Amino acid sequence: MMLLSATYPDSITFVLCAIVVVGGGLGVVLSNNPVRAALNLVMTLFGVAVLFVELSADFLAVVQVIIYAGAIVVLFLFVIMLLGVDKQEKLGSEPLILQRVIAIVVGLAFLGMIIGYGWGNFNSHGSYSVIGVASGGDSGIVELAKATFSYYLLPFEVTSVLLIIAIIGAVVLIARSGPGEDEVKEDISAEIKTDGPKEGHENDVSVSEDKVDEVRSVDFTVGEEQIV
Amino acid sequence: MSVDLSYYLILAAVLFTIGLIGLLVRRNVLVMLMCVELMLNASNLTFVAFASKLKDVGGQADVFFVLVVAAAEVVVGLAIIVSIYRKRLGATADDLSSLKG
Amino acid sequence: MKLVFLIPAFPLLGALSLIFFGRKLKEPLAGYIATAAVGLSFIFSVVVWIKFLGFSGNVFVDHLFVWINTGSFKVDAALRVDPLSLTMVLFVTGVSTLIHFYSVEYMHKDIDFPKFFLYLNLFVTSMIILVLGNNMLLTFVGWEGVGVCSYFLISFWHERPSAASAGKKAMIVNRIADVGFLLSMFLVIHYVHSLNYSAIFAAGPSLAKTTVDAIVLLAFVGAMGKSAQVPLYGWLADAMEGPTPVSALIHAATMVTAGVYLMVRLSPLLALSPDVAHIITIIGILTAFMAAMSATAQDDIKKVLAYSTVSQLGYMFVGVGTGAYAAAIFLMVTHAFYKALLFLSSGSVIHGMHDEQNLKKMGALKVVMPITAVAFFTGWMAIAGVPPFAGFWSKGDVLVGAFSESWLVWIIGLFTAGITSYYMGREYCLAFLGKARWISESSKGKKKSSKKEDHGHVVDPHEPSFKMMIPVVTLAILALVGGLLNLPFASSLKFLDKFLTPVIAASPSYFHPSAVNQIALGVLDAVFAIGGGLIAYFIWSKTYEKPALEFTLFKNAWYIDKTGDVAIARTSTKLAEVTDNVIEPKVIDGAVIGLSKLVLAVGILVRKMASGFVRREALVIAGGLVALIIIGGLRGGL
Amino acid sequence: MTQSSLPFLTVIVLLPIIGGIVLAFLPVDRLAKYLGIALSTVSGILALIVMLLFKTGDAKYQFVTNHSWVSSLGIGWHFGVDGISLFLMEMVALIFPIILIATNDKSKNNTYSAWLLILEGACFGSFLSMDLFGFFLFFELTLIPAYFLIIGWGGKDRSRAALKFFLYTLFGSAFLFASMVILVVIHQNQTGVFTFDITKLVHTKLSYPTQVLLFLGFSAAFVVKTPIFPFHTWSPKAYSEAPTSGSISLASIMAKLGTYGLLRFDLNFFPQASYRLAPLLLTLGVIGIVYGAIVAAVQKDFKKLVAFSSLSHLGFVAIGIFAFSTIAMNGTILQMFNHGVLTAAMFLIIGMILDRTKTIDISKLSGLQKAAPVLSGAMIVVILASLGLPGTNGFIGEFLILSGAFIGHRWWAVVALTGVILSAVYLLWAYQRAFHKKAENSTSIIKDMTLKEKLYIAPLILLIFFIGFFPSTMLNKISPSVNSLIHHVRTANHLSSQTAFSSKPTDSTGYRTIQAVTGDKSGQKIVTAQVPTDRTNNSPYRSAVSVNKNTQIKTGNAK
Repeated sequence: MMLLSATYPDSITFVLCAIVVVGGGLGVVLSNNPVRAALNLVMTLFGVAVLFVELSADFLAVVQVIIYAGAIVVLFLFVIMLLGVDKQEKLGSEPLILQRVIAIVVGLAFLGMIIGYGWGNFNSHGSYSVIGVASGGDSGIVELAKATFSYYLLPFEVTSVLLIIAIIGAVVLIARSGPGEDEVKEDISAEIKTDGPKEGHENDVSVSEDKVDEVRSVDFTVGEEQIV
Repeated sequence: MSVDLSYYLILAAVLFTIGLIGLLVRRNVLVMLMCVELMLNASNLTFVAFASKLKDVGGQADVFFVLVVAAAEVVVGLAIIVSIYRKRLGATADDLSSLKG
Repeated sequence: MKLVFLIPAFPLLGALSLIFFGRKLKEPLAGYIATAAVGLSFIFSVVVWIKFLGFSGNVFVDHLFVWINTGSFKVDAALRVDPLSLTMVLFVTGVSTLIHFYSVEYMHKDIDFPKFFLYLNLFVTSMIILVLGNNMLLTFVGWEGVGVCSYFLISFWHERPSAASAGKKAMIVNRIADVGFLLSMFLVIHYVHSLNYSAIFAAGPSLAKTTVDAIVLLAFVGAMGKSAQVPLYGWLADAMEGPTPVSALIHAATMVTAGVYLMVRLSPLLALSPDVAHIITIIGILTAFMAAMSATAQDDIKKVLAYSTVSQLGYMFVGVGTGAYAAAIFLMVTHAFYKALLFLSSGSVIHGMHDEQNLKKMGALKVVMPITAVAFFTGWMAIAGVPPFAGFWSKGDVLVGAFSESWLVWIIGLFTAGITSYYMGREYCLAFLGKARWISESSKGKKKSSKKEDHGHVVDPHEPSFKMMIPVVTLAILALVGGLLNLPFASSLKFLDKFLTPVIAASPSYFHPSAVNQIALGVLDAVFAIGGGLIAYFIWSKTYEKPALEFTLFKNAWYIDKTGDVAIARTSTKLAEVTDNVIEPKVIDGAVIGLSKLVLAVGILVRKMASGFVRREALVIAGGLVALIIIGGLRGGL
Repeated sequence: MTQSSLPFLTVIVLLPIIGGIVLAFLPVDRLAKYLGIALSTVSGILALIVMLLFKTGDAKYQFVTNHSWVSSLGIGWHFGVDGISLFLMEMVALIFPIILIATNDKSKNNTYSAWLLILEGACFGSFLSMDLFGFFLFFELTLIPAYFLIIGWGGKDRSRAALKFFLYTLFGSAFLFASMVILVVIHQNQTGVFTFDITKLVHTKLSYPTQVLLFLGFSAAFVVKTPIFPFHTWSPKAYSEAPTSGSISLASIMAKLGTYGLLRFDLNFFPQASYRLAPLLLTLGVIGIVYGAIVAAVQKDFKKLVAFSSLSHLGFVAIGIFAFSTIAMNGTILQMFNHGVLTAAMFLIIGMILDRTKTIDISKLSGLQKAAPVLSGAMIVVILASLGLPGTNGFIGEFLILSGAFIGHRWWAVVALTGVILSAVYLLWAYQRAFHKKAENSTSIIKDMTLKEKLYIAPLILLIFFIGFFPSTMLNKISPSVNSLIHHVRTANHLSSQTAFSSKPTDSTGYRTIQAVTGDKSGQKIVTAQVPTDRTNNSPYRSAVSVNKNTQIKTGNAK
């Protein structure tokens, strides 16, 4: 089997990581509780990080873990918790007709195509220019740093600008409602803080129609402090 | 090089498809965002797989940038989600149809 | 010989002067100028005729200018002087001068007096161009010009709706016939590449038989329209709406003979196609018979004469069909004399009776209008073919030609001759003999006319003025002596035959009857003529109302015209209405508006696609992506 | 290509346009009218000078001015006039001053004259332009002023009519633009030169399918503009809603853009396609003739009647174009000029009736002849001319077209001939209904033509008779370039290029020239007749037909 011909431990780790990654992915998609989805995402990230190490991209693995798992997913969790939206999402119902069926068909078709087309040509070696020799250990990072700050300098600068814009965007988006509406409707927030998953579709739209207007006017507060 | 390149790519493809289907199927906006993260990871995996196969650090540098973009995207995504939720708790993707033609 | 262009020039000049100064020239002057113009052209025709007698050749062509020249196809305006056109021009201008002179008096105190003479002069110009034209196109110019002038003159009193629609009808029927003429010209252009008569006659024998047949037959269709043969003669009876001089000039003497002239002009081709000649004979004899029968039942004095003209034209076409071209021309000339005479005298009657044209309201005019009565009587005798008069000789020649062709045609011809003299006799008796069915102005107060006839309206018939009598008398004399042109006794006396032979194709089947036969035929003609006349005299001098002899079938001219009207006029207006109300807005416009609606519908459909749901949009994107990959794969020759 | 020193054509085209633009901003209404008349008369006179200086025997373009305009795209400011476009230019030069003079009511201010001048310049431009792009530019430019003329001074339902007219024509010219660009690109592939110049584009070699495609693309615009049968639904509304000047410019001038386009571009660029598709367009033309005549008979409104009658008359022109015979083509160019003159005269007279009786509904009019003899005299002359009375211009055009068409396409000509009868029916019926009956109600007291009206109708009436009697003055100038066009089309379809007479391919009918001499003393007259050899029965015909001094002896044998 092709797989086994490679060094034994590598294939084992690959298989494990593959299982972890795929499992996590499915977990994200299938779990009806967003928190559980987030945790599965973390699992996938760890799996991928290990694969990075496998592929001798150690720095990336570390970066992956710290930034991706550490920052982004935590941000997710933070928002989930903040908004208190950790309700069960009823997976059964699907308002858009045929959405699921077509989605699965399209997904599988996509997978089939990629693998089908790619199969023959994965190993083709066209002539290629190497920016820097990728090798494990310290030299890898040096090469990576050299590449980033020489060949990819422009993208590097652009990404910094991108980050600033993202931050400003986020602030602007959130602050739009502004301090104007500061009165707090105690009962609404009480009603929102549900302690466990409730069955039933109406649960999704937590507030019936007439209540909706009130909620819209309320400046959102969860617990005591107020999100500006 | 550990396992052959094609397996990595297959794995990445599978992961990408899972993310894609998740994006299309799930109605909770947060989970959709996570699925996008999955798809991004799949592409990172491909980058790194090729980087190691071709002994070219360029692949890894790209991952680096993908990460940045992912971060920015999540920030903005979550900001949008927060502003959505501010309007109505538990809104799902389908309620956001103001763009109706 | 070069003066030939003056013949059409004078009436044209007259017409132009009337156009520009018509308003200023008060009543009589405009008439005299017009008459002078036509008179001058008559004089010059005589001059050209005399010079032509001295001229050695048989054709003289005077080129005026190049008319149409498209490189490969050329038509030039040229006048052709040869025996046939000279005979025609002589009698056309002659009769026109007399009629112009007559109408100066007849149209007295008419508001559009100058306009009348403008149209008359224009008519004479186009008739001359028709006759003198050196190529078929110039003949066609004259042909249409004459048609238009007849349209103007028929609807001269356009206040009367019947006159206006009669004019329109005449024009349209002529146009229908002209299509035939045009088609034959196109055939000539296609096969002979030139419309000059000499080229046509030269190329004639070398053309395929079917082509020659087609050319002559189509030309005959044109002639049928213009000379009012069977299916297309309705317009001539309606044309009586026009003033009487018009009927005399156009619908008796000149225009209607244009068809006969055309067929005689094309006689070299006609000789090449015997079966078309047969058709012409059949239609000719049919027209003669049917028109004569219709004439027996008409009440209007001019309608009788109109149908008699149609009948005489039928005779002329019999002459043409049987190959007796000279006889046809001879009949045409004499017919012009006595038919004009009859029309003018009936004009005097109408003038006297204050525009009363119904024979049933006339009677015993002989007492009041003796000279007109005598003139009408001469006309009757001439048209009937009583021996000394012109009709006897000319119709005799035609009947001889018919006899040589087929005895059936001859018998019908003979019988119709009898009928002709019968209906003319009826008209004469109704108008001039019998009891006066009118109350004369003067005698109104004095004697109490009998109960039965006092319904006649008050009129004061009187002999027309001297000026109107001159043309009538001259025509009466011509009707008497017309026969001298072509006496059959000795070949030396056949002036017209000898004059025309070089130009007209010798008729192959022209039967030279032995002297004995000729005399026998002549006697038979005379017997039938006198017999018909006597019968009419006995019946109609006593009573004026005899429905037994006036069949409604004949009164409506065998209903041909009526069926034509109903069939064509109604259906085409119906078709037009349908096209206008249904096809135009619905079908064609509908298609265009339908197209714009289609675009709108597609727009709405597409709008539905943008559902607004985020996930549906994402799905569409993903679907697109996959499709792209598939296509990429396929094109990549996977 | 005679390169004349003075840029006549550029001035003729630009003067009205610039004048129009200047006039638009000149707030002076009184003066505007006279200024408009002055400008259009100047360009009219210039056009007249061009006609007089036009060398007759020469088939090529004359007075050519050629400067590169957008050199990168190969678009040139390239004008030239040849036999075909000469008299169309004259028509524009003649009719526009008359339109401007004829507008009398006060509502027509300076913008009115401005629009008319721009329209005049655009028409000049499209007839004279030898550059495909230039032609298209002016072809589209004519739309705008026409639209605003209808919108500004039209009848009640003018906006809908104007919109329909505008969109319909634009729809057509979209195809034209596409196929024009395709043609230029193909040319560029073949020769590497990117140019819109007509004389160069003619040499592009096109496979038959592309020819058919481009032919359809080009004629889409021209068929709508003419209009030809199925595409005419915009014209009755547009003509009846437009003011007199609008309907004249639409019917008599812009309609010719369509036929000119068919003639100049379709036949020149796509000879094989034109020959193969000729039966289609001939049938449309013939249907147009009969259909137009039938529908015109029942129209209630004079302007709509003229709209359908021009549909019928232009059916003749369509037949003439696709008959592929020199006679027919000469007739077509003449008929285009005549139709312009006749329609203009008809609309002017209708305008006069409208001014006097405030209605052109035929049923309401009656007895005009009694009240206005001169006006009805002019009307009857125009009616007889459009009827095709010999001696008037209508006849010459129709006769040539039909005789030419008869040679090649016999049965189409026969059916078209019925159009002659139908036109008599509907024109005379309308004349009788409106002019002949006893005058009732308002129409009995109208006054006759004023001197001014007589002045601007007179040239048209004179032209009717002048062309009727002396058409060869025009035909001499037209026939060289027409013959070369037909020669180009016929050789492309390997038809016998000898003359108009045998349009069938050479193999089937050969012609033998026979010398026929008619004998008479004073004048010898040889008439050469092309006698078809295969038809002559056995004995070849020899007879003496005298030679005539100035008969033009046709040389050469068709074989």
